[in-house]
Amino acid sequence: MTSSLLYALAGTLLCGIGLFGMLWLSHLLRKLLAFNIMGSGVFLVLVGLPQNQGGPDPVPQALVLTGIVVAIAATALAVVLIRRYYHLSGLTTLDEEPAFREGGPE
Amino acid sequence: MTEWLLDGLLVAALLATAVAALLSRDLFRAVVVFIAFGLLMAVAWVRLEAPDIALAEAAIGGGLTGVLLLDAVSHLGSKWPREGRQRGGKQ
Amino acid sequence: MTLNAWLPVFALMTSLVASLVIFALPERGYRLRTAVNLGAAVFKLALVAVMVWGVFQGVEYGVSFTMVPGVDFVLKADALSMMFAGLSAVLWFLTTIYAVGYLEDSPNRSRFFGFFSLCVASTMGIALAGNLFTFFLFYEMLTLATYPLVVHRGTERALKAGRTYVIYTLTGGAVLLLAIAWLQGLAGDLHFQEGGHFGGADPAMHGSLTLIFVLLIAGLGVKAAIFPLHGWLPQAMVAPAPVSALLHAVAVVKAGAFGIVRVVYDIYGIEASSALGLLEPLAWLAAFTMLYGSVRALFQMDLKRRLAFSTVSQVSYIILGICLFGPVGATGGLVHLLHQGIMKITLFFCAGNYAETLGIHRIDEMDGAGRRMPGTSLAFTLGAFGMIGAPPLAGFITKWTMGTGALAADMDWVIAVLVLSSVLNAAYFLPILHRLWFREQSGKWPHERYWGRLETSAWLFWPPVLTAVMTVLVGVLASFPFSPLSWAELVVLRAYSS
Amino acid sequence: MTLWLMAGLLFTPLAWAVLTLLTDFSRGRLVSWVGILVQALVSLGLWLAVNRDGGFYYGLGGWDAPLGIELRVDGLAVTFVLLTAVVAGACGLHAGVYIDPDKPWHRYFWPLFWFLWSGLNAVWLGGDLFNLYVGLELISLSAVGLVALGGQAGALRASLRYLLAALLGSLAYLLGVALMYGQFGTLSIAGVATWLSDHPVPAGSGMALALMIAGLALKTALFPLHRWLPPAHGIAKSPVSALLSALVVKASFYIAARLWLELGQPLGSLAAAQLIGLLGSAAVVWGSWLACRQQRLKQVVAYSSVAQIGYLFLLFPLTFSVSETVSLQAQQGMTLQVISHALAKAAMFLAAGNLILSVGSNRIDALGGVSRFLPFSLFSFGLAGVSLMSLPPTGGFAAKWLLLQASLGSGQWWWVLVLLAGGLLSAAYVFRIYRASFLESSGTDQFFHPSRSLEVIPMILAILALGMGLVSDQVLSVMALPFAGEGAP
Amino acid sequence: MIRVVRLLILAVACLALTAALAASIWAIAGNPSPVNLPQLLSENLDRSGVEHPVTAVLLNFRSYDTLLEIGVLVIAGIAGISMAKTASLEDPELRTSDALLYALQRWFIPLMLVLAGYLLWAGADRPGGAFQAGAVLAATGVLMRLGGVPMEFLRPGLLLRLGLALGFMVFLLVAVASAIGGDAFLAYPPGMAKILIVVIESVLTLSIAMVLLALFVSAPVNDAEDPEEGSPS
Repeated sequence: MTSSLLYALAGTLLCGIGLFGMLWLSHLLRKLLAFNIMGSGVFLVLVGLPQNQGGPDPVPQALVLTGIVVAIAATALAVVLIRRYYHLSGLTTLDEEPAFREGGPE
Repeated sequence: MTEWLLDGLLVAALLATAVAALLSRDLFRAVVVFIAFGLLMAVAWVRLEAPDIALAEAAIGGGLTGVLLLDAVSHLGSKWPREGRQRGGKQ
Repeated sequence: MTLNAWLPVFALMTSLVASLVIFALPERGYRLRTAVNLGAAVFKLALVAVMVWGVFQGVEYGVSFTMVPGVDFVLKADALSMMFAGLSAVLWFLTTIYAVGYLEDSPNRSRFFGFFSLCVASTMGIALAGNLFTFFLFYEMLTLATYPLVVHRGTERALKAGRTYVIYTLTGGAVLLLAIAWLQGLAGDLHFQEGGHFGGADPAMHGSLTLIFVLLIAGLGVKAAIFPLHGWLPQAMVAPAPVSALLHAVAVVKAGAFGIVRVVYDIYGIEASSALGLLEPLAWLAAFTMLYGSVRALFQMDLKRRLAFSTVSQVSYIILGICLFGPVGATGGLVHLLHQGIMKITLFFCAGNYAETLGIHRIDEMDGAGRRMPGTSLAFTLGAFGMIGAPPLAGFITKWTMGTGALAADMDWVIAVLVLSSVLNAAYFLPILHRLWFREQSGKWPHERYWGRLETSAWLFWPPVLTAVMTVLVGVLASFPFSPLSWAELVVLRAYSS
Repeated sequence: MTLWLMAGLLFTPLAWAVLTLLTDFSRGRLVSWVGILVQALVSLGLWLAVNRDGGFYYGLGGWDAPLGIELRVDGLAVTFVLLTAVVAGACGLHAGVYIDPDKPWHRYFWPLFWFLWSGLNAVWLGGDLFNLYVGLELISLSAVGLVALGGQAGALRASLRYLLAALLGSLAYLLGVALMYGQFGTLSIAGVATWLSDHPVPAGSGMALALMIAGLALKTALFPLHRWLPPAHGIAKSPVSALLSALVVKASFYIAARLWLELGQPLGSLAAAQLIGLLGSAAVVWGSWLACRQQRLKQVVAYSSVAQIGYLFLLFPLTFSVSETVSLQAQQGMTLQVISHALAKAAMFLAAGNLILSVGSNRIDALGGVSRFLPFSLFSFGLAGVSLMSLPPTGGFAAKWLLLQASLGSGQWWWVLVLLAGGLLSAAYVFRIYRASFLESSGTDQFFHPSRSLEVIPMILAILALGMGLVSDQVLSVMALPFAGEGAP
Repeated sequence: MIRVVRLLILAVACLALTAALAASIWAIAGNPSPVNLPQLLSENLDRSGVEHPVTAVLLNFRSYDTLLEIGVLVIAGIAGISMAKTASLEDPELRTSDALLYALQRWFIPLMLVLAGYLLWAGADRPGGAFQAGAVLAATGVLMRLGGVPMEFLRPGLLLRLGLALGFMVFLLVAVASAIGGDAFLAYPPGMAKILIVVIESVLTLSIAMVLLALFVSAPVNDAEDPEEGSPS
């Protein structure tokens, strides 16, 4: 066992925590935090697992860089959506039935 | 041995901050803890011999995401301050 | 490809193209629409006539291509298909004329005639289908094309009837699909072939084959309105009269009956069906349906509903006929495919005329209508006597042939069923005739309309008269070539000889 | 020539995304229509080229797998590329007329549309696990952006739900990719499959496949992970709904199917295959049932997507440990189902959009009398419905027929019941709409009549869905082409 | 009560999944992987035009990923600014007189700009590159923005959209230029790799920063009329 593997295993735990958070928490920003934590966990597995045997591997490192950018893009978009949603409806969760009517014109 | 200790501590800190960020009652504090989590991740990347990711994580995970979320937290709750409609809004 | 290969395609296309053209025509384009309708009907009649002659000479018409991997789309014309195609072509021509008159000034005619032509196309496809897959394709298309016709009036009742109709037929279709797919998996792509495919079937397959047969009959029996799958038929009476005529006399119920004929003769083969012991139970079921339909008809006071239950009864004659092992009985069943169509369409045309001209829907309103509308009533009388089986009309030929066939097949009980059924037929038709001719008119007609010189509009008057004449002719001229009887004998000859 | 076509295929949508970003909606519309033409021609050209010469691998940047990213250009991929060109092109043309050019935010429709298209092409052709992830994200984010466009509260709610589901699905997929890379040291699907074909299956590798398929199932809205789909598809603008239902959910399914076909036999298990089939069946039944109970037209269509997607997942049990013939039949059935559902559902959503435009309401009971005054849109809707009911001669029927054959051939008769019941249930919700439209209301025509061009597009799609059944043999023959194998894996 | 049960079920499910995952990772870590990609990479590194392997992977071997990834970023930017219908850039509440922030601005901004430049330049042979530089640049922008610096260029307009698309556009042009030369999509002509990568990285840095910044400022605080389904055109 190398320290890389340790980080990979820590990554699985982070995944578990993040998944739990995404499913259980209802506040949208908290879901977003959970998503980012889960993402970090996945990235740790992605880099840690292959490096367990052969030392630094630039390929997964590059993949993680790409993944981080995708994650920040998604996070930033989600924040914009959440803020606008809150602005229009006063809600910060998707659980409650909104006061506005869903759907198009009646 | 010290390396193992360092790694172990780092992992424990990562897990602790992750849990704390999700379970914190106060959303503002949750985001602050999350920023700490991002910085710890940057350290973890250094330990994994991935300096590129460490730099990106420090800049993005610690910096940008944090600011973005903090800004969002301070806005959610600035309007429509309805009691009971949202949990863990601003402070 | 030669012209011969394309003839069935053309026969199919005439109505399909007509349908599309009619959909595209504006609602007001009355003359053009009628012209397209009648033109297509006449053209189709001509095509079918050419093919009938060709098939009689032994020419093969057919086209096929692979549609889904493993299955072909096959159109072909054999003696049996020409029987159904001929019936459709002739009666459609008349129904179109009738419908043009019947729907004068009513809304949504463009839609109506579009789907009407689509119906013809589907029926033509059913007639000309060369394998079960193609048959199923058009069988389902027929369901879809008739739905808008059933719900045409757009009333709650019509929509309810439409729903019942669709539930029955689509469920039947699903069962049929299962059976066809299973059969395909078992034996490959089975083309219709005189004498069938399972002459010397492996005994190990008998169990599956029997089960598939039951599924096939159940699927087809819905449209053929075999008890207990007949529930949709009386309800569908809310549709306009030409539609009822079409559902009952030509398209839908006949499609089911025709499918059963195909399955028994051209898929399983009459010998194999008999050997598997499949025919006897079917015969009992058909016999029961005959009696059941007649008894139910006795108690209907709505004219069209009485006719509907009569249809339930009459279609089972066809099925009973083909279950009688032996050429003579089979001939009787097949010929009834045509005879029942001609007679029943006459009756429905007449019922429509009473409704349109006098506003009569119920039997107890019909007193004295014979004097007000002698031509229509005469046609009705001929149709009714035909149904009862009075010589020398069409129905008599059927019943006589079937009776002979039953004796030949050692199924004497069938004679009793035939007699009983005829008595019941008489019991529900003769009171109507009595009211028509021998009772005085009581009070005013519910809703009377006048159309110039004739007792009703010319568009409505001539079709029933023509079909009534045909009822007489097919009976009197039964032994001539190209009469339904001789054609049915030709079909049976080919089925039994191979 | 083929290289040029490939470059054109990859370049056009991305370039048009940038171009349209720099213009406003109306000018973007003209630019896009030119782009649709170009892209359709390129797709057709590529399809013909593959049809003639067989498939090949295309190493991007001149690097072959495993170092670089290879695209797998085979019959199935180019068929879907062509399908995308047809459906997305139709939606683009429709959107150009349908969408109000005066709203300033609609200018962003075109760039998102083109990015979506490029993501779809990337997924159809992708042969690299991570590249597929990026392609999926490209699709998800642009789809979310399209749903949210305009920023109405309901749309935001739906798009947020959609976004979270899509992100979770992507992460699960990426986790699977991480395990795959850790296990096999390569990201090329073909590379993994080749290695597995002559080595014993290493321990712990089933998890990777399970994670990837689970993530993709969430993105494809497989029951019980379907709850995000109906709001998103129901509330988006009709051309967008059409794109989402017809193509976007298929993209993630396509990846799952590809993975299963290449790696399912070594890495999967019978229980997993049956479980996925069971979930698919549940989707068919439950989705149809819910579709029957919706009051809004587009919700019906959206729930119908949930049900129709369920059929696709029957591919999994029907290709696991069965004979070659059955497996081929199941694959062909799946392909046809994807194609015909894409065409029919796009037609249906576009027609539904027209109907809503006409009656000014999206409630089903407002449709009374429509059959009298607006037969054209209703007819398109109806034709598409025939394909969804999988009645002959539509593509849906051909697909169902093949799946039936595969189920019977493999002895898994329980799927037969699902297929038949699904057909009847879909008839129930389609006929419910016919029924509403046939109800005669007050006799006058008070409907808004949309322009002919809006009505023609769904009609063409519906006719294509209908005709797909008649030519399915020819379409499927492209799939079976030999693989020329330039730059083998 | 039901909530507690659901919580337990969910927690157990997540735990089980984590355990299964960990077990599977443990199993995988035991076997050597059949392909040694790092070795293959180092063999080909000198053909890539840059010395730093991560940059080589990002911008040469797997440049298609990066191209699409910038696409994802641009999409997020587009979707973000589509929400901002009226610019709220001059939100007076945002202007702060916080002394700490002021000091930060004063000292940090030049420093961060320098850092971004360094990261960009270093990317070719050392850790660093467009993403990191872009992120730092964006962070600088956020800082300026929080300090209330009006950034006219972030108004939804042609300039902003041009900025968003610039990096992507240049990347795409390079990609297709090679294809016109008859080579594969994205294949750099021999000898040109280094210079092209540097050019791409520079414009990417700008665009990445623009997108992130645009997303930051376009979080909306405005009202919009409801766009409805079925507005005829």
